[in-house]
Amino acid sequence: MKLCKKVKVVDVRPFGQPMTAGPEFFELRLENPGWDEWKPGQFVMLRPTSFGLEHVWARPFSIAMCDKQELTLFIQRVGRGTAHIAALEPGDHVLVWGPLGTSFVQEPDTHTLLLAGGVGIAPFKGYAILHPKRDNLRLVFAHRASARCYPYEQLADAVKAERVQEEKPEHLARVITLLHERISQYADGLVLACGPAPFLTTVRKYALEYGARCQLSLENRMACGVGACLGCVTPGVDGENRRVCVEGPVFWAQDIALGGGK
Amino acid sequence: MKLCKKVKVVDVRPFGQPMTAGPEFFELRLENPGWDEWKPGQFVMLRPTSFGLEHVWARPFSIAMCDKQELTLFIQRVGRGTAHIAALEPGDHVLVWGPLGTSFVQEPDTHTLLLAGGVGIAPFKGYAILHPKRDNLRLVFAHRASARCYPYEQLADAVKAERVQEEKPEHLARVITLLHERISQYADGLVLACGPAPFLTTVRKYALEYGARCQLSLENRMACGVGACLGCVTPGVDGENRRVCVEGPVFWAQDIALGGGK
Amino acid sequence: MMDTTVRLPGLTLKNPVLTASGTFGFGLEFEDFGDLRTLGGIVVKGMSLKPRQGNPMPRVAETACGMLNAIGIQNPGVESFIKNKLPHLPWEDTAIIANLYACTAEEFGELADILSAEEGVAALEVNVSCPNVKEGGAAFGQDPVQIGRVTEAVKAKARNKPVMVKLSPNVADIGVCARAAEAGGADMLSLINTVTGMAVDLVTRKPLLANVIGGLSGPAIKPVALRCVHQAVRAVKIPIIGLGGIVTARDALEFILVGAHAIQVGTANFLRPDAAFRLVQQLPKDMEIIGIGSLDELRGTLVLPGA
Amino acid sequence: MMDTTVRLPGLTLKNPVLTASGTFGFGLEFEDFGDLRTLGGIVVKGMSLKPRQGNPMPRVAETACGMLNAIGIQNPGVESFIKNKLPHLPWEDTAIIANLYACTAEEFGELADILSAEEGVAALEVNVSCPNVKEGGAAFGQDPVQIGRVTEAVKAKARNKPVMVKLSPNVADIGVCARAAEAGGADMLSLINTVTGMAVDLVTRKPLLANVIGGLSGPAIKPVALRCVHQAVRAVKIPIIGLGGIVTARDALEFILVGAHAIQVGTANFLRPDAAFRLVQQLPKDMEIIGIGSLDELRGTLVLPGA
Ligand SMILES: Cc1cc2nc3c(=O)[nH]c(=O)nc-3n(C[C@H](O)[C@H](O)[C@H](O)COP(=O)(O)OP(=O)(O)OC[C@H]3O[C@@H](n4cnc5c(N)ncnc54)[C@H](O)[C@@H]3O)c2cc1C
Ligand SMILES: Cc1cc2nc3c(=O)[nH]c(=O)nc-3n(C[C@H](O)[C@H](O)[C@H](O)COP(=O)(O)OP(=O)(O)OC[C@H]3O[C@@H](n4cnc5c(N)ncnc54)[C@H](O)[C@@H]3O)c2cc1C
Ligand SMILES: Cc1cc2nc3c(=O)[nH]c(=O)nc-3n(C[C@H](O)[C@H](O)[C@H](O)COP(=O)(O)O)c2cc1C
Ligand SMILES: Cc1cc2nc3c(=O)[nH]c(=O)nc-3n(C[C@H](O)[C@H](O)[C@H](O)COP(=O)(O)O)c2cc1C
Ligand code: FES
Ligand code: FES
Repeated sequence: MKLCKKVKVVDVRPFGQPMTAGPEFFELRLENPGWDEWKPGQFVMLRPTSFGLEHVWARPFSIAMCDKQELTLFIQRVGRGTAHIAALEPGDHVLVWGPLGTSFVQEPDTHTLLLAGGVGIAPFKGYAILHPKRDNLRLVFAHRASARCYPYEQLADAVKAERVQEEKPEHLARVITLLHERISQYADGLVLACGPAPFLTTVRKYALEYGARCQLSLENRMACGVGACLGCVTPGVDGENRRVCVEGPVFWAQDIALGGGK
Repeated sequence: MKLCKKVKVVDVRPFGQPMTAGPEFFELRLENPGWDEWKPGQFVMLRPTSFGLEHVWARPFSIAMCDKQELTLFIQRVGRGTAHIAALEPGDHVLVWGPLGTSFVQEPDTHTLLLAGGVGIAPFKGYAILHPKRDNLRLVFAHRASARCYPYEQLADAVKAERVQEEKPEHLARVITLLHERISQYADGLVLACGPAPFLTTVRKYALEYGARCQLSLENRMACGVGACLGCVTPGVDGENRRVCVEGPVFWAQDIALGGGK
Repeated sequence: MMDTTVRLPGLTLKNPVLTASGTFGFGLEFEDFGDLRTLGGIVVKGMSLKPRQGNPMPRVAETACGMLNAIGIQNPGVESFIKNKLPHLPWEDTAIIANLYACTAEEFGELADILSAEEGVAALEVNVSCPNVKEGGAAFGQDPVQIGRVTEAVKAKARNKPVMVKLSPNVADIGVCARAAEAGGADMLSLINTVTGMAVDLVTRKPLLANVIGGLSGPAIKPVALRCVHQAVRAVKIPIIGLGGIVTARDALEFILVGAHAIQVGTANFLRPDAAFRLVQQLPKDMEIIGIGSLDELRGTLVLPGA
Repeated sequence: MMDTTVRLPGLTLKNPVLTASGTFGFGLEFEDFGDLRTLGGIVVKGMSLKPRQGNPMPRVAETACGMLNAIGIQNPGVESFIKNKLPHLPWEDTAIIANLYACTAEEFGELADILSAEEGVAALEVNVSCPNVKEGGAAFGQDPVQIGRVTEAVKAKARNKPVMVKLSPNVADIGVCARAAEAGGADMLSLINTVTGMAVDLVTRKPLLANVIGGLSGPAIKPVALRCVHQAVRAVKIPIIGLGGIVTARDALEFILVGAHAIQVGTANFLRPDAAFRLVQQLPKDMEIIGIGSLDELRGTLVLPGA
């Protein structure tokens, strides 16, 4: 059961930056909207009051964690919409609907590789916390901004983790090499990835190559978040479009045809 | 010289109501935008950042007072624009341009009657403070909401003042009677009025009837505030339109033809 | 109790609030956010004879107080709708209106034939105005002669189901199009469909829609929609259903003031998924605030200058 | 130094930023807010042979991300412009463009004759598209034949002054109108004028404009404007000046990406009176950010799918 609720902002905590208004990377803590259940990989649509009529869409964000008290998101400010969100203050109200979409599989006894690109690390926070056998998890984190800008340390404390920074375009090769090497070691395991489209395309390629069972979480632009507008679709390998907000955001790598469109 | 400046909100002080966010009547105190001079009756265009692109117009407000430190406005929340303004907090930034338009004449030795309807009391605060012979001033204040919602007491401390409340439509007659009576006593004085259009129409009628020299401050809808859009005009008695933002907002009563349009 | 019933030719709505085609899926997507049976009606996603995958991605973009879309009528086809969607919809309680999309008058007739045989379909809305798809809609919607022909073709096969023709605002004279649909036998009109628009990305130097051009919707176009409804109301005698940028109950009442019989909620469903349900709840309250006891007291009472 | 010069037929602008007619008065109203000489040009308020008082009040209304106006070309008449405004404008430094409004081709010719004799007038913009005034503009702007005739009439009397025809978006096919103006001899086109719209007040039950219908402008219509410029660029060979909803330098660059040679800033002048001056300042900075050294590197480089 999805809920659409007005909830209070508990805190806006910038990551790795001074506590100024409008941070670039931040954790947004909200009152729990009263959900019965949720699963890591699912997302919410979020709309601050300050959107007014100027922004007709809410914005989708992965659920980083949700407990009885609080729903936590991890957000990077990239444009006008996330700028409004970054300017939120405790006590402000936002509209949230969710939990939405599919989630990452959890197989406690399978060796599971978590591949996160940038803010794509968000869903893995809850995934790691809620996983019954964390020893079976390993995180690879590829990032551009300083690692302190992301909740990487929190995760590195919980699971085996390594990271690779892509400060310049030349560093891309080492990201790809690391992805290749790790995925090759998980041919009989589970590979779960979340990050920008080119990152996912690379992961998919190696996963299919090594026959690893692999799930990808996509981040297409969304208008409704509930399957109504058909604006977020991604083509399946069968040529049929899949709605990322309902049939995804988490897909089995072999089901979808990545690389087309933006 | 008019200036367009981003200034800081010093305070938002509700009148006669609990100190809650989004009050209906409030005093807005801003940093002085760095003006050389201004005159009571002039106004500013004000635009809070939160207007974004949704509101393409700033909003006009009479200058209640301006000293070296601060510019003070007195505002009633009536719609979406003033709701944004009512939600301002100290430290927020607003864009202000002014001082704009014409001002009320000041003739220290002439008996001067100030007629204020509702928030039309705003310009008379500065007028009274800056007047060298306050004994020559008399204020009549007609209002709907409780007198505590307006800066009436402040003014009543400074000049001879009386007020009449129009709580119900039936009370309109007593407002009109009082206006009639007072204006008739100022046939050889000066009558200055600011308030809603019907209020000004009544004032104009009696002022012309008794031959009192009379100025009226109009509150037409404004897009630009600087004389460019021709959206704020009011017809003169000669049939030629006058821009309220440049040739007004303060007009000599005999020059303009009130009563047409909204 | 406020009376919000709307009586249209062959169609009675419990309230004037319909959801607009393409913005409310098949209705079922919104079941968690409100009771579908409280809506006056649901206009489902545009459908064609055969399934369509629609246009390439990206096909939506946000703009100031609005959005562009070039979905290209992705839909599972009319048969799948009848088999997989209609049975799950509360059609006994709420008017389910099918939105027909085709590229020829003949195909429109075929669609009407299939859909009008369904008990669960309360009315047919004819999309002659989709500006997104090069092969069809646009041409129809901008040409009064084609509008007339398509309307006739649909009416000929519509059995007892009322037919509503949906007009495009991308014309020089909406009155001419409205009269063409009326002359073709339309029972009512709905307007407006989206306004043709475009957006670009300075960095990639590409259009934000793969289709380049798309349809603008949302609050940005409300003034255009009100103007079109105003003009159409004066051009024809049949009832008009107004849409375009409606978010609040007050917006809805503005369209009724201008003369609309009912309204549709489109892009507002993206602002929040309970938008249409909330509008239904708020409507009687706002009617009370403006002092009317029924929609008839308001409908078309716009006071024109000099009148 | 970033090169922002724009070379147009018979007209060189130091930068592509003009102010749009009716939104910047006669320029002098903005002297306190910036140096008029920094602007690429100023298109002054529309003017007619005789003074006009314009439409009754109210004649402006704010809408979502936009506004409606039905000013009705209030202006002091062409003679008064020449005598009382032009001498005070910095026409040696900044292109002063006269905006012509008339109701017949003959009157347009007369206006052109008078204005083209003035050294201080750099170009003529022909307003065939004003949707506000019943007696003229609308009919012209929606009829390609009339657009052609008016253009010819103005060109015949324009001496050496370049003529720019301003097109209305309220047509089914802007390309046809663009070609009509080109065929009539226009040196360039400017588009778009406002989109016809309407707003009402639920409480008074009156239209918000005394004229009932007005012209929609501002960010709300930017997608419509970009689409029209895109279509016009493909329809004609003459340069196009884009406008409609431009607020920021990035907005301006979007129009140039789509193929415009220069742009005009309209409603943004109401958002803040220094908007046009700020846009001029910001333009080279944003050009640097997106990595171009001149506008020519960007102009018309929009990458279309499949191209
Ligand atoms: C299922 C899902 C989960 C997501 N989870 C997170 C998360 O946990 N944390 C986080 O910071 N972000 C997440 N995103 C991305 C986030 O939704 C976008 O960054 C945000 O919507 C941008 O809004 P904006 O108005 O600031 O950007 P805009 O001004 O709209 O755009 C700025 C730039 O961002 C790009 N952009 C816009 N929307 C998206 C989008 N949906 N995906 C990718 N790029 C986009 C635009 O093309 C443009 O280049 C997620 C997206 C999806 C679909
Ligand atoms: C020169 C001048 C000085 C003013 N001084 C003050 C002042 O000192 N304090 C103060 O509170 N207000 C003042 N006003 C009025 C103030 O500008 C409006 O109340 C405000 O613009 C309304 O904005 P809104 O978005 O909240 O209302 P909207 O949502 O735009 O409208 C709400 C209601 O207010 C009406 N309205 C809108 N604009 C105006 C307007 N300009 N004048 C009258 N009614 C309007 C509308 O018709 C509508 O009924 C002044 C106006 C002018 C022109
Ligand atoms: C994403 C999207 C998809 C749409 N699909 C259809 C459709 O399939 N058939 C149709 O007739 N109209 C379609 N429309 C147009 C809407 O029904 C409506 O006419 C338009 O959006 C204006 O209303 P609004 O401003 O309230 O959204 C679509 C609109 C949007 C935004
Ligand atoms: C108040 C106002 C007055 C206008 N007057 C004229 C005019 O006299 N002549 C003209 O050609 N266009 C006129 N326009 C149209 C603008 O020049 C411009 O084409 C339109 O507003 C779209 O641009 P924008 O969205 O940047 O404002 C006027 C627009 C406004 C808002
Ligand atoms: S975002 Fe609307 S269908 Fe996915
Ligand atoms: S508000 Fe624009 S001319 Fe007065």
